[in-house]
Amino acid sequence: MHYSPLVERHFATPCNVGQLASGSDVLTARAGSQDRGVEILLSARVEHDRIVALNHRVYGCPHSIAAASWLTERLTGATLQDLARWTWREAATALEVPPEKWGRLLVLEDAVRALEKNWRSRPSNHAETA
Amino acid sequence: MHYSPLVERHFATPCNVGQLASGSDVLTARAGSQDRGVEILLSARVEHDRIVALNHRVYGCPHSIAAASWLTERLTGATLQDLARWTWREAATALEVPPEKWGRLLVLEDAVRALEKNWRSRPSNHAETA
Amino acid sequence: MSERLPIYLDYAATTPLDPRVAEAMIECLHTSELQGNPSSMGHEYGRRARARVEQARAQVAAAINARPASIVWTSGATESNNLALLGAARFHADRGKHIVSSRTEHKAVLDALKQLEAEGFSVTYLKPASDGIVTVEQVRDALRDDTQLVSLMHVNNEIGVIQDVGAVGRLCRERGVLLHVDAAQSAGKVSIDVEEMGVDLLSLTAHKVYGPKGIGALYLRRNPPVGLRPLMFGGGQELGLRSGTLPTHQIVGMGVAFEIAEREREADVVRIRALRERLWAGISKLRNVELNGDPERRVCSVLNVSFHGVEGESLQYALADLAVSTGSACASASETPSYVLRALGRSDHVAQSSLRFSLGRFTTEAEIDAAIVSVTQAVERLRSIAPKNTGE
Amino acid sequence: MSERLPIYLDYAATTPLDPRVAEAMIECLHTSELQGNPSSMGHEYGRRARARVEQARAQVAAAINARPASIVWTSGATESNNLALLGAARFHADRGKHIVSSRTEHKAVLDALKQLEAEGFSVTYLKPASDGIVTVEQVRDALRDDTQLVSLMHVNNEIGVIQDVGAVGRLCRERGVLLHVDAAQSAGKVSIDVEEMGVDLLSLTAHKVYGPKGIGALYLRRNPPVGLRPLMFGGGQELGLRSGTLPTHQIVGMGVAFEIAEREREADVVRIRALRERLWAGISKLRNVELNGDPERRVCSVLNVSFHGVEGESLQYALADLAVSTGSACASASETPSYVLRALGRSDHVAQSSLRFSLGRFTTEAEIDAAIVSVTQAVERLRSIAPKNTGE
Ligand SMILES: Cc1ncc(COP(=O)(O)O)c(C=O)c1O
Ligand SMILES: Cc1ncc(COP(=O)(O)O)c(C=O)c1O
Repeated sequence: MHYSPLVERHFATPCNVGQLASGSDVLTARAGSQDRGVEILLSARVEHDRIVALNHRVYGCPHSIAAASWLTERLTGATLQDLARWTWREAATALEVPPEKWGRLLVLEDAVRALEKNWRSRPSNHAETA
Repeated sequence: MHYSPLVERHFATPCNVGQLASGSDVLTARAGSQDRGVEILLSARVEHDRIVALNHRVYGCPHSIAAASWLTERLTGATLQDLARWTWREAATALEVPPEKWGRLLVLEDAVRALEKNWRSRPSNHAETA
Repeated sequence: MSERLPIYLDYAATTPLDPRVAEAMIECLHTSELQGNPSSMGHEYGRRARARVEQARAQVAAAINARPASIVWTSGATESNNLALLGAARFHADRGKHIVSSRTEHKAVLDALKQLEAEGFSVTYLKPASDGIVTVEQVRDALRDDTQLVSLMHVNNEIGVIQDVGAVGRLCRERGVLLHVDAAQSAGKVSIDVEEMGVDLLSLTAHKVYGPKGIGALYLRRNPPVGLRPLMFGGGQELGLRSGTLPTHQIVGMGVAFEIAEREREADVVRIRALRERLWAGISKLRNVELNGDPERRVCSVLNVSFHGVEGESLQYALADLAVSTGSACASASETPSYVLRALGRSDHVAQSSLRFSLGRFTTEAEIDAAIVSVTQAVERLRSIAPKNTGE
Repeated sequence: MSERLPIYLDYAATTPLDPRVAEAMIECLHTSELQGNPSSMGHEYGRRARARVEQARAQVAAAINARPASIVWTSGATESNNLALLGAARFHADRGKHIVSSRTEHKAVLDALKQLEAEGFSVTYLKPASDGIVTVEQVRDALRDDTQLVSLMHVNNEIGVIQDVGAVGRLCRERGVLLHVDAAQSAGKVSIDVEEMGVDLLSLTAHKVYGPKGIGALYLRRNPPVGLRPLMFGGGQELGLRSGTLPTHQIVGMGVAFEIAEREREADVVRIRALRERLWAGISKLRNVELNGDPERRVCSVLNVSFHGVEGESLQYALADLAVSTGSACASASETPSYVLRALGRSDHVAQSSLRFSLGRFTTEAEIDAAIVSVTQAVERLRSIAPKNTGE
């Protein structure tokens, strides 16, 4: 199995590990399961229209672990629109993930979609999206 | 293939090699052929009732060569009766010839029998055998 | 490529050469008198090579209490297993076309049996209990009137459990069924006595016993003689059962390896078992780890552990400083979870999170202690970043 | 046991190791980093061993102008021949069950073909002319609609004649018939180009090319791919065509041996041919000696001579100071006259009185001159004691 330097770095020293204390400004999203081989938990603090902090927990292969870590850097500062635009292919390209592992990145995208959904459904959010 | 010390010695330095110049007192006998794998030529000088000289020529395997050489030592001084009594088994025992080679010794015995026959058929011989 | 080499804990995949074996082989490689063809009995070079070949045959035979004439040289246990199974089944097809084996056999047995199924044989694959053991009762119940052959491995290569081959041997004797035993993993670690075990065919290989790769042997009972159809035909070496020029240096290496392995077996076993117990004592301090295979009836050198809550590939990647295996060597090239652990009832996902640690003659206490630290750190780190199942 | 060792003139039976090959093998035997299982891709020990295996694959492939992916490691040419013939015939049985070969093939081909006959294939064994050559016309005439395979050796092991494999290859291409070539004796002596020769399957062995015994290779055309039924099943090494742990040191030895053999081939051939001609010049001074096999179309190293009027066993025994062969190594254990010479029309008795002198890389002029003296003395002595055909 080949691992790109970026995968190696994020696997060795993942960033933004953990879960933000729940609060009115904190969104969480979960996707996958250990039995499926990947499980991801995202928690984001939102201020105004942006993610100001994004944490993760992950169970999975080195590519999944690196992708989750990489994602939290990538989407810190993101708007709801950025989140909506994001797809797994970005991670596949950035981390040189081999095709046999793409399925695992879909789980990561599931988590992002779930986060987006929770964000839209926030009361404070209606005005903006109206 | 195993060769006994006696075979080794007779193969390395065979004795009584050659053919006696033909004469009234010289008997010869031939048996076998190259195609059959063994050919033996015996020539004996007879004085009174004994072989006083016995020469051989031989084509064959090491056991055959050694047996022919050994035979010329063994039967020098032999009488017609000794010749009649001689069988290949004597050579087989003395030279430790393995069974798969016994057939070749039968050719040697053929030569001895032929020599015996020639001896008996000598005119000078009738009186004695009568 | 890592600069410092990892700690080698993969002795069940293959062992490094014992220096004494290397020395004996190198003598053959350097001495031109020994480099004739052992079949060239017409001259001294051939006869001297042949003498070494026969000396080695006696060494291997002695290690399993067999007569030298019952040892056939092969290229390894894969060939021995194939020669035994394909050879006996095809030769004795008239006796019946049913074969009994188990689900946790090595691929060299399972794939040979698949081939026989394609040729019209039927095979019963016994499912071991969750401890990995196949009982003699299971074998008895599986025997049919048309059963001609039973094949059961002595020591399993992935989990190290030891099967009670002797009991199965007695059963097969009663029933007049041939017994083949794959002993690739037991040689040098568990006593092998083909007479006492009542084995008819037994597969051996040198490279699991500190001997060279690419040489093995098949024990073949000579009285009553067991008939075999050869896999390859030709010069008629090895009584026509296995043609091909005999590799003197390889055979000499196997002979010395087996001679040493048997002579030093008991001391080796005690030392290696202690190291393995030390390793397990350290690893089992982690929560949610599980030993695979019967804890008692196992070879001294193998420890197969499932780490719950840790993904297998990441665990192996995090343990780059340890040379361990996620299953049999051949399997570990692929991604698929071990079929042996599956047969024991483990889920794909648990099987996937399992590692085989296999120790050997050159393993040190320091290596074991370092391994414990690495495993502990890797498992704790990976668990610490995973979502808590009691999340939020 | 003789004190001084005889002069080795039996290179066609097996060659001593080239010291450079021994050195490369010994590095593998001494270096623990190279002693992992080449299938253990999960750790550095396995990956380093694998790298050496693939390097050797490239070396062997280069020597026959093939792609590395078309080389399958085996235990020697006996296995390669069996894998090629049994493997292809069984796999392609639907294409037809007729095979064309020759009477002077090595036993590893003839006995594999016998097995196929037992399995319902029919085989045409072409009889070479008295010079040992099988013509392309003979092959063409033998081809039938149901012919699936032709097997013809490149260089004969007993008489050294070279078959025109290229012409047969072109014919087989036209007719869509597979061609297998046993090249065990040609490697390192005659140029081998699988593309130019149009060969689909080609057998190689290391121990005739100053490499180790017990390792060989089968070249297998990859485009269009040639299907094969394996002889043995298991770990799935070598793309499933040949399971079993790869013996790194053996493979490395074969790689180096073939790399050297190809690089130094032309120089070796010139030197060895000159020595062989010197030997023949000396021996042919004796009356009634006859060269077996075509005097021109022959490999540089082999001289097979019939000595009329001299019994074979006695000749060999008298030549105890020469290590020569009365036929192929495997045969020379037995007493039976060479079936190759018989096929050339020699009588049992003449075949019996024939010797194969085979020279090699380490043969010296002094050895050849000593051999001439021994042969001359032995032949003259044995003839001198034989009955004169013009006796009395
Ligand atoms: C139990 C068992 N059988 C057979 C084999 C195959 O042996 P070899 O690699 O010598 O072909 C192995 C090792 O790979 C093994 O562990
Ligand atoms: C022409 C030929 N084919 C095949 C073989 C068999 O090769 P190996 O001894 O490597 O099995 C030999 C040598 O014995 C040979 O000369």
